[in-house]
Amino acid sequence: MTINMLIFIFLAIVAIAAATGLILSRNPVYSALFLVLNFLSVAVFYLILGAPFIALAQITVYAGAIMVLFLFVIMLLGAAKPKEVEPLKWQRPLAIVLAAAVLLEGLYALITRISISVTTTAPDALLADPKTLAQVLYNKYSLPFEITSVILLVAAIGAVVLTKKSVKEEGK
Amino acid sequence: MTLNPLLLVTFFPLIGVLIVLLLKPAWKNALRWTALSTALVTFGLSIWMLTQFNAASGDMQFEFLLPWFNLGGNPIGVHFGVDGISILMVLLTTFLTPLAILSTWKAVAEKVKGFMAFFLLLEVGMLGVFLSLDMVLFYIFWEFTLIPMYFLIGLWGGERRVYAAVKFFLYTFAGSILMLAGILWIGLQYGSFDLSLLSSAGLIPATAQLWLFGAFGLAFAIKVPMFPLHSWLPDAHTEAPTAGSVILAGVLLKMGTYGFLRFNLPLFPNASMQLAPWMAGVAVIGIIYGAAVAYRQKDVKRLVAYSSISHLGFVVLGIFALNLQGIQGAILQMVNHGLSTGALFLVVGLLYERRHTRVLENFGGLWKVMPVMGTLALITVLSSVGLPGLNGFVGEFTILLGTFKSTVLGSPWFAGVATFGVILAAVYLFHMFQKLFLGPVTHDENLKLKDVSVREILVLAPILLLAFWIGIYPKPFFMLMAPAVEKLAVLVQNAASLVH
Amino acid sequence: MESTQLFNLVPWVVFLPLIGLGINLLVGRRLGEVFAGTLASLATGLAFVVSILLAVALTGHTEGTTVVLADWITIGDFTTRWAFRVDTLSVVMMLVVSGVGMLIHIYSIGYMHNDVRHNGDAGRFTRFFVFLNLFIAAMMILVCADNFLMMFVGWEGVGLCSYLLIGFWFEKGKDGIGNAIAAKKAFITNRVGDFGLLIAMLLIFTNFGTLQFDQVFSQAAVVAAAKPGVMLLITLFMLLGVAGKSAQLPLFVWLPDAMAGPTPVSALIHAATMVTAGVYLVARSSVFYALVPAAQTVVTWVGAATALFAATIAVGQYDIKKVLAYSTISQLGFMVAAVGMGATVAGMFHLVTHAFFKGLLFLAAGSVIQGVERGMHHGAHPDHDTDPQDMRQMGGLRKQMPLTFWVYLIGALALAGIAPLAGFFSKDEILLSAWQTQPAIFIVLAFAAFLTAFYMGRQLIMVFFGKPQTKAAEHATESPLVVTLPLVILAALSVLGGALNFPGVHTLETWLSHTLGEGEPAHFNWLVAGISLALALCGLGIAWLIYGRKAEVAKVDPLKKGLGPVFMGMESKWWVDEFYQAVLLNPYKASAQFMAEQVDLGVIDRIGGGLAAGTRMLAEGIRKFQNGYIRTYALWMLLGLVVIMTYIFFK
Amino acid sequence: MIPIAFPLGLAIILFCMGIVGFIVRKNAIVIFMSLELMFNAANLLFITFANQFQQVDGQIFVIFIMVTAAAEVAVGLAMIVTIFRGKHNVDIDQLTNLKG
Repeated sequence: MTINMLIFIFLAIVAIAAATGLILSRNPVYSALFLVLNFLSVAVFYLILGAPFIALAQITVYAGAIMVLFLFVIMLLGAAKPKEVEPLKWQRPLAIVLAAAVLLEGLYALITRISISVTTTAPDALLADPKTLAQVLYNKYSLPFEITSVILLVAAIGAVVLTKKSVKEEGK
Repeated sequence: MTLNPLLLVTFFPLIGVLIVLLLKPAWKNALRWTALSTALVTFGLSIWMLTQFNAASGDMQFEFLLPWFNLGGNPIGVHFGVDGISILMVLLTTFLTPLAILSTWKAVAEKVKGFMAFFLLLEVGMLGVFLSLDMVLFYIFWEFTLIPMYFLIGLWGGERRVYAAVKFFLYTFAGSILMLAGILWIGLQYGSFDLSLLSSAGLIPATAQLWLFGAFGLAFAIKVPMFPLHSWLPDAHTEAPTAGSVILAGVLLKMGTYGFLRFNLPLFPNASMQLAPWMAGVAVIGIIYGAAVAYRQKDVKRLVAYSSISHLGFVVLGIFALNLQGIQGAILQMVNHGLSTGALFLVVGLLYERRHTRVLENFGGLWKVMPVMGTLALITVLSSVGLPGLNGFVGEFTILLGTFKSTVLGSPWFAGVATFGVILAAVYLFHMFQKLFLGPVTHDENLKLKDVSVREILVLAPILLLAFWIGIYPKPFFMLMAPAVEKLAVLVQNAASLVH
Repeated sequence: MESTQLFNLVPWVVFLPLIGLGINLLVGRRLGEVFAGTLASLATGLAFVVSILLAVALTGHTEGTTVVLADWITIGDFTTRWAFRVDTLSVVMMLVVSGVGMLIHIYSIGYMHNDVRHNGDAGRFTRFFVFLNLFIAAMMILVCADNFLMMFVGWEGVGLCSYLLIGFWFEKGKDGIGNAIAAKKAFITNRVGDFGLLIAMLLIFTNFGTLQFDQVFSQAAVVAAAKPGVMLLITLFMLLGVAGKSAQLPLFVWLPDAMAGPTPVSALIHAATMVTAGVYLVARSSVFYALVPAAQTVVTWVGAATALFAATIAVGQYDIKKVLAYSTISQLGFMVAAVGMGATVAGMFHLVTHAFFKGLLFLAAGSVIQGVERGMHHGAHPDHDTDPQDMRQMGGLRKQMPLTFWVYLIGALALAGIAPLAGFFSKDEILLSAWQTQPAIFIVLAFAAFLTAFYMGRQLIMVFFGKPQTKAAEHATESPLVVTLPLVILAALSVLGGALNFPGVHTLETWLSHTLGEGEPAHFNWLVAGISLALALCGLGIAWLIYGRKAEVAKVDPLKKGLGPVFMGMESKWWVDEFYQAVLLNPYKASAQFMAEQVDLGVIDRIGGGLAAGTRMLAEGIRKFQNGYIRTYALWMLLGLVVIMTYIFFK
Repeated sequence: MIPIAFPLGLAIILFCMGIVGFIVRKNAIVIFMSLELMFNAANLLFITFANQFQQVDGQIFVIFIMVTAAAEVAVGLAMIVTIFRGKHNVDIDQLTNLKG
């Protein structure tokens, strides 16, 4: 059992626990913090899997920027806590059963199709290099890249439009 | 490249639509005159087309073919053409449209702009249906006519107009979906949507023909409408504005019978022969049933609507006699029904404009109040009742003749029972005429009614003159259609004998 | 002019009345009554002149000719044309139609002048003459057509004119709508007959390949030999048409009601001309009937039964015109029986003489009616209660209206069959042929002839003899010259009409034989003539015994006591109308109502509505899935995911 | 070196937990977070396969996903804010306007 293995198992338990906390916390602030924990542990997996750039991006963009946005909104809305009373009795059990079904089917597929002997490869310097990433991104994926920029622009405008109060409402 | 007359006739009303759209809604008279003159020019163009038409040939003329797009690798073309069968329908359309527009002068006072635009669009659609030779193009025009008619009923109709409009739309649409399925099947199976290519081949196997006959036939039977698929018609007729009823009865219903002639007979000759007795049987039931039901209606428009069911039963009967007399009589009767029922609706519309009621009991003795109107209405009724010397008789008699001796139907009973319908027609039409025009004036409101104006005579007179013409000298009409019908009959018989 | 060229004039017998009606339609109302009436009479008169010219031309060329005007319908192997047949038979009809028609036109100028005023719409004067001219045109088409289809045009055309003229005062009659209903009844009953004729035509075309008279009749023997059943069907369906137009059993019911029309109409259309079209048709198709003895028997019996049946009803009527109407039906029965027995000439002969004396009787009755109407308006207190047509309210009119009385007397005696008036000779020929061929028929017809004399006697006495029963009758006045002049002419014809086919001379027989083929001229039989004359005198005498001896006409008809329920039947027309109402009309009405309400709205309309409701219910069910909870939608997506995964992994 | 089944299995587990969170919770913000969790699981798969196949494309897709997630969060949170203004609540069960 390598050190990587140990780290992985440990962080996997952390990630699952964090996810559980995310689901179960009454307070959305806690949920957000659990999610940050989850992101961080997953970021370590990225490192192990030879993607240091992504790992760092995960930490800065996801765990940093996006979660801050979440927390910001939670705070803005006064950490409102809707009553967690299920209006539909059958909804929760059915959801859990179906989710369990997906889980079992996924694991079944995993066990039957992927041998335990297939392992990850050692981190490759070339693949881990942001330069390589950049070259592929700006050459092969230049069009999707441009499209994402448009998406971001639209999202920015959209967010502004959605949250902006109309002049009339302000007058009131 | 010279301009194809068919394209010109079909799409000329679009110019009128454009002008109408550019005018202000408040300029009502300008809108009316624009629509009327457009329709008149279209009529003129169709007459010009008639002068160029070679009546001795049974083939398609002035054909126009332009590739459009491909469906599953099969070309769909903008393919127009006219033969002796469709030219009469085209003339009927272009003839009735200006008259219908002229009848709306006072009747449509609101939303004139929309009305005129829809009306001219409707004309384009109808002409397209009669002139298309590509099945997909035909289908597009076929469905396109629904849209303006839906709005004409739904926006300018009577009290239950929305119900009627939706009913009209759904019934016809339900049938045409099946037809679309049939069209796609044929097109993908045989690699072409072009009617002229498909009908000359006679290639569809007999069992498939039965199914396709059903798919196409249902769409057409609903449109005709044949018993028992008719229940959209009384509502649509009753609620539609007068001009709408005129066009609905005069032209739109003919699209159904025309469909039988243009598609079912040449494409599925075996099925046509096999199913002819059934179709004729249903048609005969429709003749008697429509006549009986019409007799007990309290609403004039409903009465006329049921009379349409009866009259169109004759047309379908004639078509499925599958011989020259039957089919030619049926085509002539299509024209006749367009004229006489159109005129009946115009008469009813004139009464409605004056009294704002369509209930028979509210009238009576009008001949005394409105002598000219009474005379015009009488001639209309007589033309519808099939009095010899007027148009209806020539059509009905030739249909009966064809049906009586038809070897396909194989029994004189069809004609015998249908002839009985002639008596019933007299019963309900004279019942109507008596309730409207005879007897004493029972309602004081009716005493002050104005007789017809010059404009109103101008609307009715051309139709009635034509009714006399067809009744006394129908030869030009028969000559026009004869070669095409002969070709059709030969085609049906040959194709049927090929498979057997 | 070469006489054959005269034949080319024949279309003018149709065109002239049409021109007359066209002018009257356009300007008649503006130019006044005299103009309209004169024009219409002139048009008919000119048609009469043309008919005479044709007759003259025919004397040289008895084979006649066909004048083709234009093609009509041509489809495949079916062709018909507008063509006029000029032969001795059609010319006889033309002469009767235009001759009697012209007299009645002239009479109408005077009669309608009063009638439109009496009914309160003077503007309708012109319309009457338009309709009359239209009738003449249609009748001419009927009689001179050279094929069945063109004849059918006239056949239905005269039916239309009958409809229009019965309903001429469409706002009058019982409950204000009676006349209109009578008109409708006439047209529809006629249509039932036309249905038979249509089927007959379809059969003829299918089996003969043409509808042209000469071609059809020349093949008749061949077809009759090959397909006797078809020939029987043709003749029987044709008989249905005859029964409709000529008011025979069982379709006679429209004719009495048709008396709702103005009296000249009753005379022209419902006595002299139109109703004889059926007789003409059988005469024209005598080739057919000669080949099918079974059909002949049926025709004969229908005619004879009608003759007797209608005569019994006529005995029980009080309306002056109704008596004449049933008498007409009865006399038409004589004619139909005659043509049925193959005595075509006798039938045609009676047709012609009947046109004279029945036209005369109707016109004279009209004169009587208007005389009484004038009496109603007499004095300071106009009498509105009198029904000017009810014979019980007349009486003693021979003093007030002497001229009318005399012509009426001539007409009545002619109808009763008193020698040597016209009716005697023609009826005698019919009785003679019955005597020679079918004794049973002879008995029936003889009894009908007796009744004829009886009811005519009854009518004469009730109207002209005794004392005036009402003030109106007391003050009745004689009609003007324009009315009485045609009466006198017709009276003269009724007296002399027998000369047309005088026994031993047989003018008409010879004339018609050119068209109908050589027949055996019937020899005058003194015995039959004696029986016939004796029966007629007997009838008149009994009528005098019952009605004439008492100066005061009893309130209750004297026959009622003697005959009891039988007279009730005669009075109420043997309940035939009620029977039809109960057996045909009401069931049709009820079943139509049932179809309109229960079947159409209740079932067929509900099918579409049911489909719509089904769709709606389905949608109501499905829409429960759209509960609005976003999380539930996500759950359905999850379900979908599970299903897809399951499918992929375990397919 | 670890068997790739491990990260893959973890991705599956996280994804399912994301699903459960999405469906079970009523707080719109938490639902969004669950969504992020599912994205995360997907990202993990991409990275694992990038490693497995020695291809950089997988990583690039993760970048795209992140960008899209950022955009989605921005718009989504803006919507939540807007909804909160109207309803004064972030209870997603309150938004039942599409009920059929």
